[in-house]
Amino acid sequence: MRTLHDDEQFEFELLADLAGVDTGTEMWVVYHLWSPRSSDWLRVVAAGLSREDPRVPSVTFIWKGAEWAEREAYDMFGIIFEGNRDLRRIYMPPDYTSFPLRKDFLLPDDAARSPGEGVRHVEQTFQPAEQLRQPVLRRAELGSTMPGSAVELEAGTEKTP
Amino acid sequence: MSVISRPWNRLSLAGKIILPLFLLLIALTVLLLAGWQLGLIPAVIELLAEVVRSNIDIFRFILTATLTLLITIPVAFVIIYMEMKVIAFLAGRIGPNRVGPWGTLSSVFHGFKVLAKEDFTPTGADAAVFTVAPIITYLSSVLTLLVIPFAPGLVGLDMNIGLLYFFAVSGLTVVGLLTAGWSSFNKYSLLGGLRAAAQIVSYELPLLLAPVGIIMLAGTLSLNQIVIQQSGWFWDWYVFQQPIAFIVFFIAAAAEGNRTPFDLTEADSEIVAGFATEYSGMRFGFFFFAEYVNVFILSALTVVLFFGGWNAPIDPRPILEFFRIGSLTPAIDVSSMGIWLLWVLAIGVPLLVLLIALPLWLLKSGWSFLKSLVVAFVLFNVMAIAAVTIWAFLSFEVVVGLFWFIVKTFTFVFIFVWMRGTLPRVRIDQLMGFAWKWLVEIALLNVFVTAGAILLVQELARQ
Amino acid sequence: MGLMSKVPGWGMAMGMVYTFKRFVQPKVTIQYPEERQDISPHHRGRLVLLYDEAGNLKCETCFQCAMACPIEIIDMGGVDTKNRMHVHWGPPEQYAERREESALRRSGRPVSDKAFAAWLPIDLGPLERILVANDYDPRRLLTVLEQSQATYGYLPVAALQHISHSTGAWYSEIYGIATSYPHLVFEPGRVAEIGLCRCAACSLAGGGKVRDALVEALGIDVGGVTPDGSVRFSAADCGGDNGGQPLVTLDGQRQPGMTPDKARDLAQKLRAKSAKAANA
Amino acid sequence: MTTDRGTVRSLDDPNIWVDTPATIFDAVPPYPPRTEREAEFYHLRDGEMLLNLGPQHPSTHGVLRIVLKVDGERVTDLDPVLGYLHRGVEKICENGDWHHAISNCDPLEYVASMFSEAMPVLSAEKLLDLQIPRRAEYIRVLCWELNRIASHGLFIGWLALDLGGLTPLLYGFIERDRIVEMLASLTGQRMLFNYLRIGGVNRDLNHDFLSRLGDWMSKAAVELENETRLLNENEIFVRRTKGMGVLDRDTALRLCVTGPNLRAAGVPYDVRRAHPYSVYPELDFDIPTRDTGDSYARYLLRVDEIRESIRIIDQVLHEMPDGPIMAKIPRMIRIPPGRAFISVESPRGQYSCYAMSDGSDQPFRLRIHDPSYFTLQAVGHLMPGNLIADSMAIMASLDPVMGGVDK
Repeated sequence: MRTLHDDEQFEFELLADLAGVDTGTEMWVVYHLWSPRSSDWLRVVAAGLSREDPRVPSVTFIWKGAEWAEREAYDMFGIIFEGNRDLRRIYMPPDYTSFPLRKDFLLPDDAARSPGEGVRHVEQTFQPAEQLRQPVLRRAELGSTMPGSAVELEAGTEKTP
Repeated sequence: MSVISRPWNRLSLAGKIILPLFLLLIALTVLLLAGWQLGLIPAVIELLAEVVRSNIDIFRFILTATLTLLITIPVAFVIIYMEMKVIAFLAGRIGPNRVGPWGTLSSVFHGFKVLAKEDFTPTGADAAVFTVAPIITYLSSVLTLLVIPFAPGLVGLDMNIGLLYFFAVSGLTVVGLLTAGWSSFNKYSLLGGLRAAAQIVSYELPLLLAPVGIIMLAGTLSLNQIVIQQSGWFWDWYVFQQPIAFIVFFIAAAAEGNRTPFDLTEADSEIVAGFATEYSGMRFGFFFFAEYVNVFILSALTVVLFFGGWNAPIDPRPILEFFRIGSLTPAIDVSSMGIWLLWVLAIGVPLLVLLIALPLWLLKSGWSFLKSLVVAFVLFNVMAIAAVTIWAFLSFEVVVGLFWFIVKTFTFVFIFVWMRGTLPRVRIDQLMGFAWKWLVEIALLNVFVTAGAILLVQELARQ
Repeated sequence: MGLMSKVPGWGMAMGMVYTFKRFVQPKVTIQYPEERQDISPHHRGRLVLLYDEAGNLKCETCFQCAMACPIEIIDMGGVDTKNRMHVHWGPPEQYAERREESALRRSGRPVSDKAFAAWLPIDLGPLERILVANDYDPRRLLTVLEQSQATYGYLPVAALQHISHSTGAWYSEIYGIATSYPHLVFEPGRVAEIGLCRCAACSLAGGGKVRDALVEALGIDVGGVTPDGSVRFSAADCGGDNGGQPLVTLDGQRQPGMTPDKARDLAQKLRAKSAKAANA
Repeated sequence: MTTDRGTVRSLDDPNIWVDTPATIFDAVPPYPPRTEREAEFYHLRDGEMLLNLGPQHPSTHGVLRIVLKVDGERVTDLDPVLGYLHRGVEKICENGDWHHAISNCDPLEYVASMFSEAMPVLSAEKLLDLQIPRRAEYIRVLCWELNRIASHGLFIGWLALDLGGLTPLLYGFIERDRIVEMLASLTGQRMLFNYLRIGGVNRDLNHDFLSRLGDWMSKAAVELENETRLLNENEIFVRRTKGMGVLDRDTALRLCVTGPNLRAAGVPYDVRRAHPYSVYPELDFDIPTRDTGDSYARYLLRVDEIRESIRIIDQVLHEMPDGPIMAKIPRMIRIPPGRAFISVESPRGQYSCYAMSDGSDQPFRLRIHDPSYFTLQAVGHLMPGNLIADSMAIMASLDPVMGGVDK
């Protein structure tokens, strides 16, 4: 990818599209590259990704704009892009575990059943460095100087999903 | 007890209200009659009159204060309606025209709507401060009306430190906005409140410095005197002697009243509704009215300081001498007519109405006689009112003054609203920069220039 | 113009002048009820049923449009060509109906869980025979419901849905009819019924206290069924001759001398009996 | 009635206590941070505050929630939260046949829906490699350009509104209403046209449309001048937008921003010229570019683009051939299996679609690339460092449409 981008001979500076595709048997990631000067374009297909654990190196180091496209591919297909700093769900609610655009995704039963049953649970566990881990200040701890509002909120306990 | 309680809860809600009131009424009349007989009531009235006579000016202040409070309501309604209409016309649409003729009642119904809406206090809000904030803002902008001279005799309290009182009281609005912003426990309103404080404080300075030139020229702080000194033709007004001060004052006034292009405090595209985000119902109504009363007061002050308050642009007296017309006030002394007045009212009015009705009925064949009578009566009323106003205009000095004052003030209100319709909003740091880097310097420069000019004039006068 | 535009306020002034020009120009608002906008004849905004020259409706409910609609918003009902059977296309009522099986629960009336055993597969043979006997006629719903209650002992949800599907009557119609007749029951098994008379005489005689005791014991108010479907609490009527005591009936028989705590024991006994029967 | 408890009695069931909104809707998510970026964002240094530019904020163009990390008035970091308008259009298109896809793609870019409607149409035609009649091509270009003018007119209104000016928005809407009413007389709908068909267009030009187009064209240029005179030299507007949200050439390319925002950064890249489709090669129009790349440049560029579009409409009207408007295709089309990537120059950038067909009448995969998606991402990189007031101006100048972002 880097050669395509930087090499003057190719000069594909513009990432037109980054699409995830589920072909029933395997997963693809399809990149379309355009060069702003000439009118030729290129389609790069990263095929053959296994359906259980589709992993692809991320292109955010070249195109910073691909970050969200990869987030969407992860959200819809579960394709994990190594190197993408911010790979979380972009459309679906954070505690949604199934991947809607996969071929084996059945809309009626997923909508009815509570999330997570029957579809492999892909959750990226990320343990931030220690100093980032200190509990986030909740409203009660803000030292509410308001005498009137005795808001008895449980202090600082995070509700895990 | 069950006998009384049973029919009570069967009473409808309205019944529950009217029944006790009715009983109260009866009790009061009985009390009044008894008192009257025993000579108690006249004594009480006498006592009251005595108290009032002893400290007259306190009662005068209370009277004027309540009067100004009452005046602001219709003034605010008129300005709200005017703003809605003018912005609509600027934008190529018609604006409210459904409620009342040409939509005039729409602002009145805004008032009712604001009264009817639920007055909600958000959970975390500090209730006491939350309630007091709008009151401070409203009062501080309304109390300044006391000092403004509407017409020759018509001024609340002609303090000799009028201008100082004006700025002192209008400085209170900052307190109201800040407390509103802080107490409604909402990040947006906090931002709004802080912006309001920063903006108004930093524009207070040019607002105060601009009239200093006029004070030097006029020599007094009392607004009444300032207006009197501007009497005569329109070139006697201070705006021609202090043009720069006028421009600075006008811009600072726009910022003071949170009007575009400086309406940062409730910039709806950035911080939802600024300090008034969490307010609803009558509390929001106070903010809503305070803003429009502020516009009225600031334009009134501009008119008083720079455009000669209630002085007419042309001085009628020399023209009258030229045409040798005596004093114009027709001397119909109504009170001396005595019985004739009764006759005029009893017969004259129906006669006139009939007089108008006949041609209508004859010409308009389609109309029944009753309909033409009704139309005639309406026409008669219109003519009568016109006659009375013209008569009042000619005979009383106050009416003339009031007319010119209203005309001038509403041209300035129109300009404020016109600016609101056209100009985009200024960013907070540009706003502050503009105030400190430009306005304050120009105002100071103007003060020195005026001082120099006055000394120069005195020097020339002495030679 | 180049020079003048250097003056700081000039751009804004020109803007103000332009808005003032618009201030005096004619306005574009169209007063809707009085003036109407000239909508072009080709506007597809209005779904209009066409009539042919003879005056009868061109649409013969062939459902072409409903089938082709990509977002399935066309919900059509009508009578078939031979004017015999009511036909119906589209999701039964709105989307909400489709998710919530029973209109009864959606209607907000407290109903016992047993009534919602989702799609207990009952054999529809006898129901089919009843429907044929009534010629799938939605106008004879009441007879169909009574006959099906006679055969199944109660009105299972699956039966109601089959009736709705075959006769074309909507869910809410069927539930409306079924719930308005007291003898049509949704809960399988014997449902004990406690009746309490609420007339002025009974209330004065202490009926209010008995009612509170029963409500607290059964957990439901008058006209409801306990969640486990064992007891129904209905309103009875003594017709005035209650002999100084509030009238309480158990499955129709009068229970003399009913005091609040006696009523509570009765209710608890009934619930216990049905609970025993349930897990037996 | 002020409830000092954090919870209130719920309406449906009295004995359930529900958190009051003030306690639920907090900018800090209840779950632990999942990625490094999220942890770093939600870690507040002193003096900073999380501000929720909530889903129903007056100046987000559609339903978008941005969590701003604000230090006083200055925005230090921001994290847009999407998904409030997500309807799963791609999934629905896969379940319906190709004709359904057209009306499903309409609300994607609802401000200029003729472009998002062209996605399934052009990709199907490319897969079928169908030659559609020239008159249909010309009508399509006409509709595209009209839609572009309407969308840019609205953009000017929104930008002015976000900066506080009230009337430019209404002038923009008056202008847009004339065009939209004209398109309604042609296509039947005011906003979501559903007018293009695979192989041509739905209905031919009619007299009503042409008469309205005639009198609109006569005073189009004059209207445009008036419209922009209000804003072009306005000191406050200029000071608020010049030098704001500068997007220079290579950051724009790295952020995959396309369309007017890229051209404002100095890259003369327009899909109509770079990858010509339908009859654009035969029309002569030039691509306006600016090189400063700030909000003011983007505003001026879109005004120039309106002028270009008016020129294009002129040429299209003069050279409109007559003939059929629909190619002959079977009623139930089976798209031959294959993959096609087509793109269109929409008012917000390169609107492209990667369509795969497996031979059945339903599209196998219809990946829609929406320019506003990447513009919104660029907003994420431009805003830190400016004031809150400016963040609105920058977002308005980049002009994302939420329908396309939350497909």
